[in-house]
Amino acid sequence: MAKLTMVQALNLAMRQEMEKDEDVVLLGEDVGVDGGIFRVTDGLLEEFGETRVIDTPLAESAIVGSSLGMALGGLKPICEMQFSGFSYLAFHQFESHIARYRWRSQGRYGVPMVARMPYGGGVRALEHHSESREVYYAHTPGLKLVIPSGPRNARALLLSAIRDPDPVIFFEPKALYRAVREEVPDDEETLPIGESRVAREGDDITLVAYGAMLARTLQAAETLADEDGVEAEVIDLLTIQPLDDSKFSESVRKTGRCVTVHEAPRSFGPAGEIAARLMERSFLYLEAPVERVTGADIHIPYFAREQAYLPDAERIVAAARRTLDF
Amino acid sequence: MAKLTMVQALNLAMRQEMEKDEDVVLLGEDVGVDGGIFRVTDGLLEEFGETRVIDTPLAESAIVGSSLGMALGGLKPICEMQFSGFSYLAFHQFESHIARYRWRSQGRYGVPMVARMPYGGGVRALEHHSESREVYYAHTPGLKLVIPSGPRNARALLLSAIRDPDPVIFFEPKALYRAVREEVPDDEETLPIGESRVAREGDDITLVAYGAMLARTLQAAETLADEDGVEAEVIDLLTIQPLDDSKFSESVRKTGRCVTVHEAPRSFGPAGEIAARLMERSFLYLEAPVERVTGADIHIPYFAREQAYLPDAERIVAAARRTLDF
Amino acid sequence: MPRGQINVARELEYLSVLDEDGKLDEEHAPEVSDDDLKAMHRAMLLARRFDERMLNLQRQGRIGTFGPLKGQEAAQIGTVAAIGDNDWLIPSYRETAAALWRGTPMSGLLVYNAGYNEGGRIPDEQNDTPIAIPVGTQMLHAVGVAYALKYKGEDKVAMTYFGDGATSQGDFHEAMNFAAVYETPTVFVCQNNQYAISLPRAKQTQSATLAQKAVAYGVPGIQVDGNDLLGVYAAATEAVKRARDEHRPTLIECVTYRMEVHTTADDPTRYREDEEVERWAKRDPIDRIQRYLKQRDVLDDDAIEELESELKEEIETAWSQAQEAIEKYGDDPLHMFEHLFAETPPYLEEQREALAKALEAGAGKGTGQPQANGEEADDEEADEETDEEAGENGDNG
Amino acid sequence: MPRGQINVARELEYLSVLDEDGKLDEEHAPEVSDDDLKAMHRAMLLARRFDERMLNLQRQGRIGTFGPLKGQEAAQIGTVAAIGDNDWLIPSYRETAAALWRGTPMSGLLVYNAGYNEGGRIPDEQNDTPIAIPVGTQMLHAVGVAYALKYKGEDKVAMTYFGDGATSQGDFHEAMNFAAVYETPTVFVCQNNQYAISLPRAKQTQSATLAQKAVAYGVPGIQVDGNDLLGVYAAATEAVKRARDEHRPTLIECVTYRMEVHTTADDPTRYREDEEVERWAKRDPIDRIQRYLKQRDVLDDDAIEELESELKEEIETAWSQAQEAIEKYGDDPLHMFEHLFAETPPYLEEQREALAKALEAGAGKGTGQPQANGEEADDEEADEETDEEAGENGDNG
Ligand SMILES: Cc1ncc(C[n+]2csc(CCOP(=O)(O)OP(=O)(O)O)c2C)c(N)n1
Ligand SMILES: Cc1ncc(C[n+]2csc(CCOP(=O)(O)OP(=O)(O)O)c2C)c(N)n1
Ligand SMILES: [Mg+2]
Ligand SMILES: [Mg+2]
Repeated sequence: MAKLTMVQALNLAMRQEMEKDEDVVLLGEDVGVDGGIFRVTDGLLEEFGETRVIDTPLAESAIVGSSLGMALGGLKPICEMQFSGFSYLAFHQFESHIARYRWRSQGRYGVPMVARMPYGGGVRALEHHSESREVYYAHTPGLKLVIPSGPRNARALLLSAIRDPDPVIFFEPKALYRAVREEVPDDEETLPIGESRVAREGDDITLVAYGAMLARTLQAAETLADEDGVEAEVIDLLTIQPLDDSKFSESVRKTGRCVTVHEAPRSFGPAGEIAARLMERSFLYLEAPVERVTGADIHIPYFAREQAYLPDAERIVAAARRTLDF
Repeated sequence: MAKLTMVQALNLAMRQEMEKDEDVVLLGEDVGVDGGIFRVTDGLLEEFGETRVIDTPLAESAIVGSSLGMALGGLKPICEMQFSGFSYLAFHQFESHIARYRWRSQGRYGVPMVARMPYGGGVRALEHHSESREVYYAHTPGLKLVIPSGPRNARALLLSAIRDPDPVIFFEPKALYRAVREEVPDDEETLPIGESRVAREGDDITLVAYGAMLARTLQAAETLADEDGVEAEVIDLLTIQPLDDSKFSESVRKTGRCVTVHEAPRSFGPAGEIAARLMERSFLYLEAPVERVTGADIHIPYFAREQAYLPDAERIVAAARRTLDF
Repeated sequence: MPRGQINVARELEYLSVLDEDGKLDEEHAPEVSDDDLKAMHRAMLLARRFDERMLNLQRQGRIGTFGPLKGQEAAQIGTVAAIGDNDWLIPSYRETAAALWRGTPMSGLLVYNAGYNEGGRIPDEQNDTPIAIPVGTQMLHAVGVAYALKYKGEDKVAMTYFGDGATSQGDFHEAMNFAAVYETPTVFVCQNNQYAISLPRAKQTQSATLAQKAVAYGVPGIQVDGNDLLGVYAAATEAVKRARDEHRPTLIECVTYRMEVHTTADDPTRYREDEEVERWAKRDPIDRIQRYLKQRDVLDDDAIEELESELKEEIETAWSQAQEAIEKYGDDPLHMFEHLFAETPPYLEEQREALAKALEAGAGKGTGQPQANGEEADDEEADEETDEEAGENGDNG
Repeated sequence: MPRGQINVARELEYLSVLDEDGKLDEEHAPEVSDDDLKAMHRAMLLARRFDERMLNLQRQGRIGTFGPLKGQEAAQIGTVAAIGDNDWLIPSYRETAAALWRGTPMSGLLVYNAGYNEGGRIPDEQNDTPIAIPVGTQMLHAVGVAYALKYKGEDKVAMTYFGDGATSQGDFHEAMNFAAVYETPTVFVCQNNQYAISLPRAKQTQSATLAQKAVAYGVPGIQVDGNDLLGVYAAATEAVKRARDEHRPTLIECVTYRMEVHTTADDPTRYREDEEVERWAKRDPIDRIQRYLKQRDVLDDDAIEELESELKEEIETAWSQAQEAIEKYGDDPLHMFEHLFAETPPYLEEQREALAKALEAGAGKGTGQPQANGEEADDEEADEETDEEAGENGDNG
């Protein structure tokens, strides 16, 4: 048991699984000698050598497309996109092949690969380094999409992703890479993909969040408790696709009110799906419209203004109050 | 005034605008000598020559990326993706450049280009030739996304798209390319991008559809009228982004009930956004949950089974009845 | 020397062994037994006849759009015959001859082309990947496969096919580069059949040959007469050996010709002259190898006749099997939910059940869809109709 | 000849004019006046000093991550000086020297690097495109621009910059091919600075030179000593002339070296030896041209000293202007809604208003975000900290 940052926790998940399973290989830009630009793969080249930790040429489509090939050939590749904003160069490989290979081959070939990529704002980075476009992947049949919210669940989910027989897109909230430390057990630990969790219990309103927005949402819940005497239940999605709608639907059956939070642009964003599911599952319990606290339908501004763009506890609290007052 | 198919109507829009505006050029695979694989650009090479109607090498990213460059250089390119299913090879050009160029250059450069692409099922085609992935574009800030539903509005919307100072993604429902003929005025006609229309009036339930699903939805409305004495109001979105939520919200304020229809996969699909908007705009009027009649969260099967996958009038009627009975 | 030429041609060659006049270049002829030659000839002829039969079934509306291979039999068989049963094949969508050589049953291909996903399954014992339609994107998979083979110390190579048009795609470039950098046992086979749908080779790229694109990656490139089975086989054998022994990739350009339509939705009269097609007909790869085998008394007219009827029977048997399968699969629309994931998750089970109910209640027939060329569109000019048919579902493939 | 070499080297060359020992190759020296050389030298020095100042501002936390250009001044100025004011420049993200040469104000670059979008606006009279960060994707824009220039009969060319890493991207391949096929007036300038972040040139591709990648497209390629201003200028002048007169693209590989960090978030000690950096320091492009100009009495130490203080003042003035601008822009977070479309649509006005209200009420400060290196993460090892800082926002750029 050690107190680890998310970077260290992710590193641990890969290291332990690589020690156990020779078929696990890593590839991506600067993942080897440099240890990854966020140092998530630090030390793995030294431990596993350059046939297992592969510094690739600068070509995202090749990284993703050759990962698929490696999976066909019996390996379990973990590829890294340096930022999710550069994964679009490989988008056709995801949509047209990775998401389809088991289906196209009618079960002959699975694609047990993981594509890791940092996403989201909050680290004062340049253009393309701060986006949240989880919908592109979540809307693509055949892909799973996981977004952890802390070191411990990051490690456990990454381990599950590596072992999953199907392709998993693994979005890492880069704002959380080093923001907190958490006790992470030395022994391996997994979490099921496709299960959300109740991050805070409460009876008055349901707040749904994930990734870097979870901490802000939890903070909002504390404020609501302190200032309004309102107990919010906070759902941490953890997996976006398949979306576990059981916990938030149940919660809303109890609270009757819901606010959803994401950094991604509002229109056609994840909150829309949550609203639709709540309609389908908990319509008669809804006492107020589901409010969305999201990024606007614009590109996240350059870093000087990014905090003004990102949802924060203030905005979540305000939305919760509106919902409660409805 | 002539009775035209959608293919002919689209051709007319381009021909007339090319006659008027020398800056309009076409490019894509097989758009010239072959007249486009669906013949949408038939005869344009002969009329305008090969500097204006450009048969490109086989490279989607290059088609889209060089179109952007042409726009910077003062042209108004209309590029064709042979099928929307191949546009993902250019997805980074759309997301990372086309959607951002005006913003990145802070107004210095606009990108007056149109990317035309056939989408959707129903023509017994091969894999990748029948998908509906409008969300990828609709969720991307900086892009407009238009989907016509008939020859006349296709012509009018394409003309508006060509003249739009910003990039427009133009999804053509290939199932409708030759399915119907409609009177199309000889003189130019435009329709505003961003406005939906009431395709059928009714007071009992609202049905929202677009593209190739519109006809099926209208058929469902007829069945409901004939068999149930229910008058459905049908909204034809025409533009997906920016989504005109005024007409369907108003309609629901009248009817209290709504069914949305699309071919795209269900989860994180357009219907989710419509549900969220209805929550926000017409919550107190909703007498039943908004039902979604959509493609399943799978890839559209090969053509022998595609009609079983696609929403049709039967499924829309059934959903409407459930909603009415709620 | 402050200015001078950079020499890069060392590993860039052209090759032809049995020319169109039947002249054999002994020096460069590959070592290959008569039996093997007979087997290759048979495979070429089977592919040709199967292709013809598919075209005919498509014209009758029994199967859907597909891309015929006529003219490319030597390019395919000459290359695929150079790899072993355990090696990997990563094709695009026109490699019917190669697929049959590898063991893919004709009935499976027919089922696939009749629009049933089940037909896409590759037999378990074959290291082949399914048809890949997005042009130029599958070569990367071959590089990854080859990486895995080398990683696992398996003595196998990966051969991948693509067209002249595919060489313009970015993924081609990335695949060649990765293969060279990783030193993977990959053989890149470009079937330059002179067209990418309507675009002639000359407009696809300004390079004099496609083979020379290998120079960009520091790997060997060879341009071979793709209608010359012996030449193709020689080039492929060398490349496979280089892959196996040295873990070095090779780019082979087979110069050939698509003698048929691009796909059954295509109308080639829009973009090429009959005269050109006739010119290439004289270079027919089957004629060429047949003449040679007859000359060498490996084959005679009787043997060929016998072979023809044998192949015909095989093909008809396959079609019968396919029809049976199609009938069976036709009853199972819900099969569409299979195989997306190793385990079908609960939300998909739910969606399957919902659809099952809807289908039972009469959905799934496209009710409400205006019919193509239906009432409203039937006032078409007669001569337009042909075009429209050609364009009906696009030149997909 | 049934087998032989394909010769492709005709248009593939290398070039060096003023070598690192100061030896001039008269025969290949470009025609360039002393005044022009002085201007180029000045531009190189300005870029160097500005770069140093930016690095220093970044270390003080006054601006954000950026990619220094130190070492690449000759590669940039030698090429950009070969195009005219009306020609187009399509850069990537490291072309500060070229941008300054073109007229981009330093203050704008500082504002951009301080995280304000406003800094990205190119002055109206400059045909330059903004910084493009997705590696290898902007060359396609240059091809399109060049197509438009030719289409409109304008006598202009488009020059585009990219790195050694960028040559591995599919878009590089597609851009080169399109430029060749359309015969556009495009000049492709590859600054091979030996690294793509941590990946050395030798692992980027197996081709002996990057210039030879031109062979794949049938266009001329030239590898030039990128720290030799005269050589670069000669190669660029030829290429620009070829583009202007013949509408033919050229690939220029400038062999140079990134003497600084990849970006300010990078720690090069992880992947390269000091000794290598020192070796390249001896080939410093500014030293080389300065020595030459002194030798020819175009410059002397006094002139250089005067120049240095002039540049320093320019830079400080720019920083003052930038600070004023930053202060102004800092008050206007809602500016983020500007310029997405020609006209801001109603739904965005609505979103802007909603955000305005929220900000007024106190939102927009990241409340609830755990702080990086904050309380919970501060029990870090000291030596880890450095690394973590390096990795803090990634080596973006
Ligand atoms: C990425 C992509 N773009 C477009 C298409 C449509 N298309 C199918 S085949 C083809 C031409 C391919 O030409 P080539 O690579 O020479 O192969 P050939 O068909 O001649 O065998 C095109 C454009 C496609 N399948 N994939
Ligand atoms: C598509 C894409 N992938 C990854 C990155 C992250 N990244 C920024 S610069 C860089 C290396 C670029 O190397 P090179 O092309 O040689 O240019 P240099 O930075 O050396 O000037 C990488 C990987 C990016 N910006 N874009
Ligand atoms: Mg071809
Ligand atoms: Mg570099």
